[in-house]
Amino acid sequence: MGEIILTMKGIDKTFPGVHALDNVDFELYKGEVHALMGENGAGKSTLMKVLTGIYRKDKGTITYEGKLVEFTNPREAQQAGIVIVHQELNMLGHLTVAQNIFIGREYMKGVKIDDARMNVEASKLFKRLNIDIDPTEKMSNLTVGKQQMCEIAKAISHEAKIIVFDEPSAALTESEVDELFGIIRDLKEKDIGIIYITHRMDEIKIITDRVSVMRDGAYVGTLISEDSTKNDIISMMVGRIIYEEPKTKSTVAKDAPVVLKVENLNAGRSVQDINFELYKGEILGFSGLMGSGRTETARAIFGADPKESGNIYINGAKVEINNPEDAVKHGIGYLSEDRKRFGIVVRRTVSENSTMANLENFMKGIFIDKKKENTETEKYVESLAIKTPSVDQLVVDLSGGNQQKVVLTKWLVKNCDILIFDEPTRGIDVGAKSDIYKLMNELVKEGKSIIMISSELPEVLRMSDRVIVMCEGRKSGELRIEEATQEKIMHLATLDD
Amino acid sequence: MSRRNMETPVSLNKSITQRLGGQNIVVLLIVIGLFAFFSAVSPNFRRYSTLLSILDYSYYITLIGIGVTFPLITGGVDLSIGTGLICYSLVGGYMVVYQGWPVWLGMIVCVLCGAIIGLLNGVLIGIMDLTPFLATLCTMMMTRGLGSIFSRGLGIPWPMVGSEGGWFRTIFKLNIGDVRLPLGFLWIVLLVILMSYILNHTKVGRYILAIGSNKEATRLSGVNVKLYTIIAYVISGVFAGLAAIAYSAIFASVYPGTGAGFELEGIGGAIIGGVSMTGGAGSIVGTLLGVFIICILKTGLPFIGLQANWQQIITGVVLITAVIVDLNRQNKGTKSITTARKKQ
Amino acid sequence: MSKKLLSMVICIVMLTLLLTGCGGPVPPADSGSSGDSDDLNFAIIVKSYQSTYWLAAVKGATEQMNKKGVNATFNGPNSESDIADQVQMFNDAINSKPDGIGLAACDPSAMLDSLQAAKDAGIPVVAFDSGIPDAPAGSVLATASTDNYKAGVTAAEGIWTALEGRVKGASGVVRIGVVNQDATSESISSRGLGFIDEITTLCKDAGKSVAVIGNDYYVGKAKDKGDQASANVIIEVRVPSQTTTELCATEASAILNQSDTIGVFGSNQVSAEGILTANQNLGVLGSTDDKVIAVGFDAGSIIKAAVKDGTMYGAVTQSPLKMGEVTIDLLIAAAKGETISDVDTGGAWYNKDNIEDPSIAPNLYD
Amino acid sequence: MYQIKQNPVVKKLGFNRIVLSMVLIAMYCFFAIFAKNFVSYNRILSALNYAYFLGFLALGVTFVIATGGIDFSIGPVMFCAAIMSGYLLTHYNWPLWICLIASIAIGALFGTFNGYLVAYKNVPPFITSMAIMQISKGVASVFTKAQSVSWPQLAHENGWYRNLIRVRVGNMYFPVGLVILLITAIICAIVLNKTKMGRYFLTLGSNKEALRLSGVRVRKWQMLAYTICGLLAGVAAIFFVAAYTTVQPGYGDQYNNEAIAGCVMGGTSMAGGLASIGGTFIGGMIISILQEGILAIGLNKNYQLVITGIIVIVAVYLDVLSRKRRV
Repeated sequence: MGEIILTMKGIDKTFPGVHALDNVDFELYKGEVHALMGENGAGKSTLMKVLTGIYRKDKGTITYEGKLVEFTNPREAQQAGIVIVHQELNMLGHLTVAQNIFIGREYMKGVKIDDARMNVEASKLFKRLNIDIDPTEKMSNLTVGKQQMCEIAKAISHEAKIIVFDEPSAALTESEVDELFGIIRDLKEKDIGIIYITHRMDEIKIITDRVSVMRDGAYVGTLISEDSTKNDIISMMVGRIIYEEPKTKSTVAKDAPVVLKVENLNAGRSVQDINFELYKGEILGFSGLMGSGRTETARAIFGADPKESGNIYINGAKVEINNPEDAVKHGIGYLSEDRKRFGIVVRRTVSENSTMANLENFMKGIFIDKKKENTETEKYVESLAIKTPSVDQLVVDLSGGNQQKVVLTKWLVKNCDILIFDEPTRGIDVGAKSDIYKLMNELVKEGKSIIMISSELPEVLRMSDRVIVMCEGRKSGELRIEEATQEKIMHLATLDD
Repeated sequence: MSRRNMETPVSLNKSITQRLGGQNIVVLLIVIGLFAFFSAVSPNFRRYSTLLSILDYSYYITLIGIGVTFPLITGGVDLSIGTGLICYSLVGGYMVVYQGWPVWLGMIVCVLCGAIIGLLNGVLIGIMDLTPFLATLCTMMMTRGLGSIFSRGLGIPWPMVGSEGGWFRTIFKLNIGDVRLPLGFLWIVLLVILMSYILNHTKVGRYILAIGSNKEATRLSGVNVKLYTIIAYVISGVFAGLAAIAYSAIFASVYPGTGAGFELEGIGGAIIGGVSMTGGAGSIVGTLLGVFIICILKTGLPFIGLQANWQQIITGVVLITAVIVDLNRQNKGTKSITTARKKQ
Repeated sequence: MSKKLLSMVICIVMLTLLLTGCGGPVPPADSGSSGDSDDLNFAIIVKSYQSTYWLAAVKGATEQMNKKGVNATFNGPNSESDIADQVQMFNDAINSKPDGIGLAACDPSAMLDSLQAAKDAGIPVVAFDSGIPDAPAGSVLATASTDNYKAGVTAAEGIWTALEGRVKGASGVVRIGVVNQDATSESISSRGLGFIDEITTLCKDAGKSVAVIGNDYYVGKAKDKGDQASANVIIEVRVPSQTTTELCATEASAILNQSDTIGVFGSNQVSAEGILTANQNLGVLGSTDDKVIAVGFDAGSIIKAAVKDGTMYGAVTQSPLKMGEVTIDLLIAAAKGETISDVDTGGAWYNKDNIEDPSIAPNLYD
Repeated sequence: MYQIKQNPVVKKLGFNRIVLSMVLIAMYCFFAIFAKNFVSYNRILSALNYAYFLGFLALGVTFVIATGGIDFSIGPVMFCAAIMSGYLLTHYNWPLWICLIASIAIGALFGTFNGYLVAYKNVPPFITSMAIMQISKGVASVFTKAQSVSWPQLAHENGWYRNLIRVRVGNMYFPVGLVILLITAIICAIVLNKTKMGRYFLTLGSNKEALRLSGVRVRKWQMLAYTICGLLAGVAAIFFVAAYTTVQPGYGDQYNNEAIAGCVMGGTSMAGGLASIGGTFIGGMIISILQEGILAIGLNKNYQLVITGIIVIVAVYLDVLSRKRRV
């Protein structure tokens, strides 16, 4: 291990009402990949934002290359060689790849921006990283994975000494993740210090040297990746041990009727000729890589996007679903992968969000029966353990996990028989995750049926009764839970690779 | 040297169509089509003098159109340009006509006033985080009031050609003997070239495009977003000031209480010309062409005998149609991208 | 909290800038006189200050006011189209309880209720510039105005001196244009109609047939709208959709651009200026037989200059100065309880020959 | 400060609305002190004349802004409704009550057209308003041949509609219009806060896609908001002519600005999802009192425009600050 390049000591940061960072220590060697883990809201991102000058710290010291530093904006940090690859892609869709990479530090020829030179430099950079992207291409024309690569190239082009990756693999396909790891190893060789924020436990062993864990804005401890087990890390993160054991046997009754049947469903390139059946009381896992068409299939079934052809049968009867309204009428609920955009209405209250899909049942004449609305919502707040001061709280003030539970409440209030959960546990902490798992199991016991789309294989294996795997817009396989393994699923998901 | 030539400008090889952009070609065709239509219907329209009139009456709209393109590209809007134009012209003209200031000073006052209101807009939006629509709605009301207050409610007759200070009118139209030269068009072309250059090849333009594309990402790239937002509105204000000069130079007098509605022509022109309503994309040439469509309609419709009230209806319908056509085109072109974006 | 403070500071700074930097209250002769006599207070409301015409009226009134030693406040909306604003101003004037109100109504019928209120409050009202035909009995005591229809006729007679020969001698169709700033204001539309009717009569006397085309209102109101297909003389009326200079200019361009146009009339200051703007490109206006004869209305530096150099053949002026004087006189008389009656302040034709005449020049404001 | 805000009474009434009411009272006191003869019943009546139509416009636009849209064609649409129905009354001798309904219907029609373009054609509301503004002006102008229209006077036949703003009771006028405006505001508040429609409007403004995926037919509701806005512009038209009788084609732009200003001043957020009818009502009153007071201290309308602009900027900025602190 090289010498220490960065030490953060006693970092403290308070936002109005929140003690976001409480006396946090962190240290990084040259040529080290240092994982930073913790539940959502544990303060990882805040810590990194303090490091890169997006936030100012209240207390504490940052020592970088032996000198005390204090960055007041991202630019200063960049110039000093500390860059961050953000979780949300920071692309400027209307500009070209090269223009994106050099934004904020363009090559100039007098007052003119030297686009030609920027293209050349970008090409060189891509060649060095062994990425095949045309620098004059418009950013918005690239796939998400390529965009991510551009982000990384941009970070590297800063001649960085420290690169912070904030959940870089979340949006990548498996092969792209491999590419990414290749690049990271390269960077390691060049003695660059890497801070790697992730939620994926498996990546810890593959790529990182050490792992530091944060909890509730405080530093918990650091482990050597090789010597630590998953459970060690989890228990540090949540303060308790949670086991994730695969389901070994389907819990669906043998004679369970088919509640939903999808026949020859087509909707664009991402949804080609999909056929499947969903049984009463079943959790049907949908697995596959990012962009394999799982979400698109779900949206097409739900009527959120137009479909080209295909039949849908509910309880044996053929139904027309052309928009979400039809779907909801037929008792289908859809929990979107993108909670903020498609799920919650942040500026309205918990109870208003909960009754959104089923307002008809809360009417007294032409008026909304506020009392009934609140009583009903309170019931679910209690049973789902939603952490909120009251049902009149604005949803924006809740944490991610609790927001997700509010979206769930919406469909529970509607009493849907078929629920489509698209990445139900993405970006929420371990505690809330297990609450949601528990709930799903209870729902199927009550006779509901669930389609669960998930990118996390352990989650798929733990929850599903049956697994459908998709690849490039097609159904590439179907596995009973008894036969499903991570390897088999991965194999089906990457058929053509 | 040779190596560099090999690797560099891919853009040079792009065809003219690509460089001009598809939308510009379409708009250009519409401009030509309109011109042909009016010429065919009305013989009077075919005259050189009509062309001159169209140009004359287009300068001020073109100028505010060019200016407002910048706030539009940042994803904002500037409603204060129309009433602002009149306000600046009233202030400058008051100084010239009633205070005896030389005309050149009055012109500088126009531009300066524009810059000040632009700066105010920029500060309200860039630093104080007000919605662009609201902030400029307020400055729209304020400039409407301020112009009248300043001129004591008087109409201002800027000096005519022949009288002292009347030379400033020749900036836009030079008469050499019997030949009338639309000099203003030359300035417009130069300004279009200059602003296109600024938009596409300088930091100011690049960052304004970037802000419109993704403000937060631009900020995180270390760009001073506040500063460049302010610059966008100052540009808009300065151009409203230039438009004030053009307006004063072309029309006999400037009257308070007018000017509301100009901003719609400028913004409408820019949008027909392909500036995205959500920001991030747009071109100055497109704006120029878009504004021309509006100006030709405005000047051309009276020529085919339509009364003024029909012009308003037709302009409204054209605007909606243009936007709907554009939306449909975009939907077709970018469907794959939107689905790609959903995955983020 | 500091940001809150900052916003307050910005607010105060803006307010002070506004109140100091941008000058005091509106009109030049805002507050009363140095006179000391009866202490009579009048409120005078003009249509707007847009054209200098109103300034001349205010000037006339102010001089008379100083002479007689009374006080008056002047106010007026932003433009002659802000009817609701003017009603508010008139109501405000009533509520300030002056000894009399002078009113140039933008729209006569919008004022009727308020006139009733003025009558109930016992405040005498004198109308000037425009009469108020349907005013409640006893509210408007007198009117000082130009007979606008007659003024239109005067303009027609004026233009006829230059056009007579050409109309008579024309082999094909000739066209006379009318640019009316506004089809809604009583005074301006009367002028237009006066002009149209008189030209029609004159042409007919000369043995020609006439057709009125263009804006439906004028076509409908004209005494004889004729038939376009068979007419030798076409009178084309154009009205811009809003009262702005650039729209007037656009309409004027459309008229001047037609090759058979021989004359054009702009029925107020803004429209006349619009005609002059349109001419900048065309250069068709002049006083000779090969040019288009333009006749304007009112004055202002631009029209005056154009009349002097012959670009504009002539114009009709009203007597705003006199109108102002008379209004004050009528108000004083009314306030003292005397009986008063209407005064026609008259309109006069002027061209480059008589523009300096002592009877004309004082009414030609800049 | 915080304690005051948490006081249950204050919370119930809304802190912003209380501040706004205090501004209104302070403004009245200011003019009472500095303007001659300001304190009189007639002054209030006169200010109310302006407040009526402005109030209806502002109430209408509150719905649209609540859905995250904007409609600044309301002024010209109001004029168009007043002109066309007035023309039907005076030139075609339609019965008055039909004309009043026609006025409302014309407003609603424009609103619906606007809403259709926004909801079903995805045209940005800003652009549709721009176009509708032009179209409504043109339509009114074509319909009446560019003539202004004067509605009948109270004493004349068909003049009773003017009693909608005030009725003479003995020697006094009773402001009927205020009662109607208040009732309308209360209905609007109930609609916005207590009914399904209002709930959908607010939700739509906050997150349209989430509402759609909850199985709600969002386009319909979105269009409806514009229809209501247009409908209230039609009502405003009646109150405009009841106060001022005459309307001209080609005008009305400035009333958009004042209506939106009143609405935003009252705490309705331009970003959608947050709206306060009570605030809008007080905002409209503030502008009207300002208008009256400015005239009374011998200044003209222009000062009102400038001061309104400044008030809105300050009000919105304070809102921006308070939101920043929360997040």
